Amino acid sequence: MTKNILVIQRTAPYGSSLGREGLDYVLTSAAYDQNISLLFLGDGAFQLLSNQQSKHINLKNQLSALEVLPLYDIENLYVTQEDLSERNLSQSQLGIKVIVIKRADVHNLIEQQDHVVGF
Amino acid sequence: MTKNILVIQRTAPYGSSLGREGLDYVLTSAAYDQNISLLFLGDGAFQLLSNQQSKHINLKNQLSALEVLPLYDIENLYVTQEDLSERNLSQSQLGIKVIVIKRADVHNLIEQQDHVVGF
Amino acid sequence: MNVSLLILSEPYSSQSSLSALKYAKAALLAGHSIPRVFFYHNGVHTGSQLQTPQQDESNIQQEWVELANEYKLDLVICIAAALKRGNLTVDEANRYDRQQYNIEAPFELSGLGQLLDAQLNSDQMITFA
Amino acid sequence: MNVSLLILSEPYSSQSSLSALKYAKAALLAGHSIPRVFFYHNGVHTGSQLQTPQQDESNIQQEWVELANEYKLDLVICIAAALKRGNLTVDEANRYDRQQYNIEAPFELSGLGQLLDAQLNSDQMITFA
Amino acid sequence: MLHLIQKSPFQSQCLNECLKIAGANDSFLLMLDGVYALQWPDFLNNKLIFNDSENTDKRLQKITVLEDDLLARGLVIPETHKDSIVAINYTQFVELTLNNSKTLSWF
Amino acid sequence: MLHLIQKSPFQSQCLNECLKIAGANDSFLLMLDGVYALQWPDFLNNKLIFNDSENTDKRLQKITVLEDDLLARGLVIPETHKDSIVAINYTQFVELTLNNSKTLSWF
Repeated sequence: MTKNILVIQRTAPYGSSLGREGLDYVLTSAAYDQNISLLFLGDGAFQLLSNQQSKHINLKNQLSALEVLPLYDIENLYVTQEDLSERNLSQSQLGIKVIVIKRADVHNLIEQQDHVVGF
Repeated sequence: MTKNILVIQRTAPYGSSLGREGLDYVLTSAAYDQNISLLFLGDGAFQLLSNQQSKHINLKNQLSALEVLPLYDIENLYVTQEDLSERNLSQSQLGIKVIVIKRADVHNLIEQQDHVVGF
Repeated sequence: MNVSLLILSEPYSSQSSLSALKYAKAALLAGHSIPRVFFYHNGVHTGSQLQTPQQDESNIQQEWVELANEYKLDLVICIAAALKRGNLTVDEANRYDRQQYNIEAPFELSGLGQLLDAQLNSDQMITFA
Repeated sequence: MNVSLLILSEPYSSQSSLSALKYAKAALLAGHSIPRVFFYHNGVHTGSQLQTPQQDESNIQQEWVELANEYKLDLVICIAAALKRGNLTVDEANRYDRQQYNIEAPFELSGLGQLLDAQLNSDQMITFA
Repeated sequence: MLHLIQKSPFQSQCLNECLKIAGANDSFLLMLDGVYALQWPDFLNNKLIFNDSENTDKRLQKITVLEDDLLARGLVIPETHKDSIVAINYTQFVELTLNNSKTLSWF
Repeated sequence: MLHLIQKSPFQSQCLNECLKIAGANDSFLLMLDGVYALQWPDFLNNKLIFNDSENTDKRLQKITVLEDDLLARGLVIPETHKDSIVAINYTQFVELTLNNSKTLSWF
């Protein structure tokens, strides 16, 4: 039975491996035909930045991995307007298509899911 | 040759082992006849709280370990008034004798040392 | 009811690992079941049988082993996260031509599908980080 | 001049370990010396020879080994922090009656006095966490 | 839903972030270094979570703190919040998680 | 003295704590997730460290950022701070540490 699962990515890419490991969980879950949504909360918003050149630090590119998600029919990627603003980021700086929501809508987004897990 | 070494303890006890491991470094250094000072900065101030009953979480008592320091002639223990205030702590709640300094004096304290390391 | 655990913390660097053990014991004593304990990120170090704590410290690997034996717990370490961090069963050691290993049953290495399975088939999944 | 390193981070959970390697290489290339690299806290996992990263990932233990061999670096892992976390040389494995081990030369296990010695005898000690 | 606060609010922004998205009916458990939130004015004065001045029914256990973590650190629940914050043991922690539809850890 | 900022200021209080005790002549290197300080108004507008409006001599390298970490994350030095923040490589990082009497890491 297909369930709705929300994975919350709360960490910036690279400094910690948690963002990458959270994404690996998303890719695994997608392969099992679950209905996955991703919420980039707080510093998770930095995962969306375009022009990431992670070859300079010998780590795999987080944005390139995120770009694979549509192939798995994962298209519900969310970020809040407030997290972008507080980080001085505009939508034009993001490297993939995301749905920008209000912080006030996050609680509802979580409550709508069958399962939630944060990385 | 005896050197002046400042060890800065920046973490609360127990949640992370860093506070305990920083203290182990202090105890080792003291045994080698160095002139050690400790600065409890930020959440490090919580290491000083009296009535710690760490048996409830199966970890060694941080305060009890700090109480050993005078036996090693380590008596320069510093905490800032501002860190205490921001954490709603009064001097009467501290379990060992410390020197309360102003935050503005921390920079000088560091500059006076031969070596500094933070945990 | 049933609850699974996701453990992300290094066993001796964070109190979180001790808290997870207490939670697991309390849940089992209350008659709940724990379909799976999944170790990921820094948590993959939890299963190393080489852990040699001092006598007055908890032996976290051993405590999980005892709990697993008593309650038939499923202790799964993420294989991809474990291999890079140096946590191998004898099978993996053979596969990668290593002479040594440090993970034994009841701990086992498996994929992230086991985490998904735990999340889908538990009333709750609690993360300790 | 000379600079020692204190490494507190788990090799694959934090980018810090890669940064420390780059710093060490740059310092050595510039003609400076590194009297000691000391691994403490989560950093004690750096020396595990069981690390089995994917082919497109850095092998951090191996990179330290190569650097140590080229420049005769002194790679010291804190013994107390390492034992509890499951990082043992064959000598320690024998001492504690373990059949397996995961630390070999040029990594060695030693006490915190080696960290003090590094701090006292270096122009700088840089912490990577 | 239940929020598990696992880090000190003086060191990590995680409690701050949690409060930004929490709902008025959510439950909270302070655990591990998260119990230091008891010393943090921004938490104790938070209008969202300490909103229900008339409801002092402790059975609701909306704001809880893990007693072992409290005792270990030498902390107590502030006098001002004795009616609104409840110390619980691990058995109650288990019940709390199972009585909520979702649990989210903040670290 | 030199401060190495190793964590994101949006997640960790470490940069905040560092700025509270830093001296006016201290040097700073943003590295690892510390480079996200470039997106943090409280850092960019900090009067203590960006105090010397007349001194645009880049050789002083008072505020630096590790170029590899900057590029990896897709960040750039803001236009407003092109004269006051310098991107450096690891060779310069090494020199910077050795040119300072003390180095303190914040994490």
